[in-house]
Amino acid sequence: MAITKADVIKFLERAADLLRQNRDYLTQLDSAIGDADHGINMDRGFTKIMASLDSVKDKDIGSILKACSMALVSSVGGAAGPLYGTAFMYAAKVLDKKEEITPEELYQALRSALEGIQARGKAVEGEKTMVDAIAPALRAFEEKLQAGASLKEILQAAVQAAEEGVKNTIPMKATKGRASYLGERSIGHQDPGATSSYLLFKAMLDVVEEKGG
Amino acid sequence: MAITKADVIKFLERAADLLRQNRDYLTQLDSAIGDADHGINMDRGFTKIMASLDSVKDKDIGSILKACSMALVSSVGGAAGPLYGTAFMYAAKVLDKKEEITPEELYQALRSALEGIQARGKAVEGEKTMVDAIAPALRAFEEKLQAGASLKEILQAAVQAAEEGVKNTIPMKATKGRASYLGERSIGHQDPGATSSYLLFKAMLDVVEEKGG
Amino acid sequence: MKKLINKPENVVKESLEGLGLAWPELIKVNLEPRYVYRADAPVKGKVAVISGGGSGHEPMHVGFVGVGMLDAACPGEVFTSPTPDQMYEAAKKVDGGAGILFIVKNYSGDIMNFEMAADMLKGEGVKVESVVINDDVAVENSLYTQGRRGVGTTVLAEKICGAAAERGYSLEKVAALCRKVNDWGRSMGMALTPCTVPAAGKPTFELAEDEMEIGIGIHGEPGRQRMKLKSADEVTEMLAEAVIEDLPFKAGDEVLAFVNSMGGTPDIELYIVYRKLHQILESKGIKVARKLVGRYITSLEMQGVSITLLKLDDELKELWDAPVKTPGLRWGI
Amino acid sequence: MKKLINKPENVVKESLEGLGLAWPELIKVNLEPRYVYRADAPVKGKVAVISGGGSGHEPMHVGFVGVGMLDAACPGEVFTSPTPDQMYEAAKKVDGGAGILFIVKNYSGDIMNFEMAADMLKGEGVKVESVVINDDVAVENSLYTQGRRGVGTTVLAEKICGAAAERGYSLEKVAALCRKVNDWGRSMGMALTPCTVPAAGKPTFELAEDEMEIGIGIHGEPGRQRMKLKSADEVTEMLAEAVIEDLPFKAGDEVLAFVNSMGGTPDIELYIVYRKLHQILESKGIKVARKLVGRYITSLEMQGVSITLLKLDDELKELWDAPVKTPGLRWGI
Ligand SMILES: Nc1ncnc2c1ncn2[C@@H]1O[C@H](COP(=O)(O)OP(=O)(O)O)[C@@H](O)[C@H]1O
Ligand SMILES: Nc1ncnc2c1ncn2[C@@H]1O[C@H](COP(=O)(O)OP(=O)(O)O)[C@@H](O)[C@H]1O
Ligand SMILES: [Mg+2]
Ligand SMILES: [Mg+2]
Ligand SMILES: [Mg+2]
Ligand SMILES: [Mg+2]
Repeated sequence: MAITKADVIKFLERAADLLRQNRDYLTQLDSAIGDADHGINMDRGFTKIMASLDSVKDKDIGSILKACSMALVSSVGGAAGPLYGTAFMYAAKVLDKKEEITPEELYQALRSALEGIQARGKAVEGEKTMVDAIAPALRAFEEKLQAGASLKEILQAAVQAAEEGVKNTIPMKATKGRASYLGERSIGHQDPGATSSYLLFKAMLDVVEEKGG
Repeated sequence: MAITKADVIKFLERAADLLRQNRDYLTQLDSAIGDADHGINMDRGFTKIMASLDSVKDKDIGSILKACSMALVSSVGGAAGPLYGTAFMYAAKVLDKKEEITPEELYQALRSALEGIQARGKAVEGEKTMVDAIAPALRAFEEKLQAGASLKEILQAAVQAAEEGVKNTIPMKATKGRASYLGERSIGHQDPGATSSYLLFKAMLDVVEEKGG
Repeated sequence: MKKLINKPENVVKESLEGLGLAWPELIKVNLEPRYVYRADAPVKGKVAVISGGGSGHEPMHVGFVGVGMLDAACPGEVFTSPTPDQMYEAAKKVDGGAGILFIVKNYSGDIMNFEMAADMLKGEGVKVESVVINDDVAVENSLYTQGRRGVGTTVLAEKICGAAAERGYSLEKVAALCRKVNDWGRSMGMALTPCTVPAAGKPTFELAEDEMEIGIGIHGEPGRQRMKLKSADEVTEMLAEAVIEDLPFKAGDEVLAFVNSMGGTPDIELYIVYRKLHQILESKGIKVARKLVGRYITSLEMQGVSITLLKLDDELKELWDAPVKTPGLRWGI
Repeated sequence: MKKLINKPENVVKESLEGLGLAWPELIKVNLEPRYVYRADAPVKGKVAVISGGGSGHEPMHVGFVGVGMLDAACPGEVFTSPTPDQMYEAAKKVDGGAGILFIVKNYSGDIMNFEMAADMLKGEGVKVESVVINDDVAVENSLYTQGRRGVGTTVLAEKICGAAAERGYSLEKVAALCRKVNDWGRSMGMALTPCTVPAAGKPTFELAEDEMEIGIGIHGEPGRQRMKLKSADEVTEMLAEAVIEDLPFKAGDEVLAFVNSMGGTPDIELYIVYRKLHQILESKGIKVARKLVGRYITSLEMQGVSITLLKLDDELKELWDAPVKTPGLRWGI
């Protein structure tokens, strides 16, 4: 089943909703090992995306994601702004000119997004960052994809892996981002960025489940 | 029964004790309608008096009280410093060269002290200041003195009048001193300076009672 | 009580020692009795401007000693007037032969202690003029009371009179100028939180989480009214209206607008208040010709703000702009 | 949350508006995107020095724009790095043709956002150098982590590099100077109380009535250690020792000693800390050649203090003394 432009827009709306609902939760996670703004930052970014959708929603998916990237980069700030902004930019490149995308193309776009995050932030898995949610989610995605699963099954597996990835950040000692200043004291806390990444996967799944695909 | 130099010194010691014991109480009274320092100020002043007694205790009563005045003026600050400093200075003038004093002389000294306070602070009765404790105390003093009462009886009456004077400051609206800035809001609070004046009369009485006079 | 101090009874002394160690090129600190004075005092032929008052309002007054402002400042204990011997000794030290101006805030303690010092000095033939600052519109003015408290205008008077003295104004002229500044200046303050006098160990008053005190004094004295917390714009309106209508400041007037932190309120909030004040003044046709925004007359760590307006003429503008070099206020040199 | 604000989401905007209204002779404020720049920008032929970071640290950075310091500052939301378009637009506005120096504090967000801006500018042929300040000894330095945070030395670097740019140093020389300042500067801070990000509405952390946090970050990030409250002298010793032994500063060195309030700590306490710091340095034969005491890099209303030491040579002393005229730091003009 192909993913339409309308689905992409629904995903962005759902993500904005989820981030709004989890604004305080993400901020609270960030207050334990960071500076108490991650939920506020993400909410501000996706609010900006919503505001800028109108002018691009008739263009191709690549253009829409590029506009999202610009909105994030110019409104989120902090670490999350450049990271998610770069992720959307890299995904947009893969989906340039597309009006519809296949699960395989979605996978390529997500891979590219992760590459963008790692090019920008230089983090690898195990450093207690969003990478620790995204990387396992993409492995699960690829596995299910190759096994010929439905998009819904693929995303269910990805969300579950992301969720586990988030949990796995708890015992980690941060070596990237603001939490790394805490050294040992960062251990025992869940990474806010990994959590927001999980929510983005969740938003994709919600849209697909609602569509009944 | 005459008041000796030793009695004067005992009075100063007893006053220092009482003010130390009531330091927080006076400060708390001052925090309601002033700046929360009256107890601290009085304690600092009488501690300074104690420290300076050694060098003057062999001189006459007038000289001792003059030294007290200097100690108060140069250590208390605020309103209470000049007021009590002037009071001791005026009392000292009356008791110049004396090695012993009669109740009548004590009365003259206290009257002079009150004059000093009023010359310095321009307050009359009813303005919610120390004058409201001292003036009635002196009226009671004079009455008993003229009735031929003992010093102990005289001071008991003075202390009781001072205590009533203190209570009477509660419903007054302050028109002098820091509390006057409060206008109507000064009503309902007891004046700290009147309270410390009462304690000074109490210290005199304690010494006389202890002496068994 | 959470403070970076050693013993409560040493706060003033140690802080003065630190001030002296930090600014040897500008000031000297005398500890017994306590006063801070210009390192190059006495300046021959110059009127010496002296102020003082309780500690805890820093930079006022000790932080305003230096070139173009105060010749000496006499700090009392925290929130307690200094004693006459401090002003007496300070005056003797900085007297350049042209006389002494005492700038005194209108608190009975300050008045009486400065008066005693002035009497002592006059007794020795020193020329002394005292000017009392009483600019706080939060307090009802009345012939029958102590009158208004001296607050924000004090800072402006010290700067302007210091500049005048530096330019060679006579004692009479500096004193007259100081009275003019006092006549033309009005202030009002408010508090979000109380402050704690170190020796007392607990807050001077209490405010609920949703309350503020309007018309607070700089010693944490209760103000005009306790009320529910309002927005910065509403608070600014309340303070500005009371200040403006008191003089009154009128369309066409030029003013110095002074937004002051009580200590704990940070710049980011001060400038939100300044913004609204500026808008209010402009809307009334009052021109902001000069401004001062920051912490200048504080109440320890109290959070809150005060607004002072001073009407300006050419003389005041020129003296305000004149060079000043003190730990707490500096420009032009 | 008790603050003089209107709406949390308008704090930064309204505060910038106030800053612009207060200082029209010095700075201009651009709101979309947000940056503050010298009123006389671009200065032809001069290297433009730009910094930025989250708001809430005022006067740093927006209060340091003016003559002899920053050409522009880019304020993010409170405690949140600014976005690349802010630095990009600011650089375009103040570029005098001699290149741009970005002074960046070492936080991943700041690094990435400034990096993106630099990439955009370089793509258009603008010469950009970035220097990262990482002077906080509270954080273990390691090749395998983000490294140390940028704190107090940032203020000193902005002053010194601003003076150098004003004197006509080339971009390469200003950047090299900035690296030298960073290499020679070390800091550590502590907190008595937390602060509240307006949008969050509650304190970033909690401290019991008898606790303090040593090694706190300027965004309220937890520090090295939470411990029982100690005296000012003990706290000063702890901070000073950590700072001194890190470079290490040695007998015979000349230093700039910088005692900074986290925002809510008043002058009277700062000078108690300065006193002890000065005594410690003297006892080790380290000469205090310059000092800075006050609120310069803050964390909103947080109570606490930080100590920064900067080793000085003749060049740094001369540039430190050079005239500066900004809302937050001013002398010589
Ligand atoms: N170098 C990095 N690589 C990947 N993710 C990072 C990196 N640095 C930070 N992050 C992520 O960003 C999150 C914090 O984002 P946010 O709070 O918005 O920014 P800031 O730390 O600047 O306040 C962290 O929880 C972490 O997941
Ligand atoms: N003008 C005055 N005449 C008489 N007593 C006064 C006057 N002004 C103040 N007082 C007394 O001084 C007391 C306050 O003393 P204190 O707290 O030590 O000084 P301050 O008000 O300067 O802090 C008041 O309670 C009042 O009794
Ligand atoms: Mg964060
Ligand atoms: Mg008092
Ligand atoms: Mg007092
Ligand atoms: Mg942040």
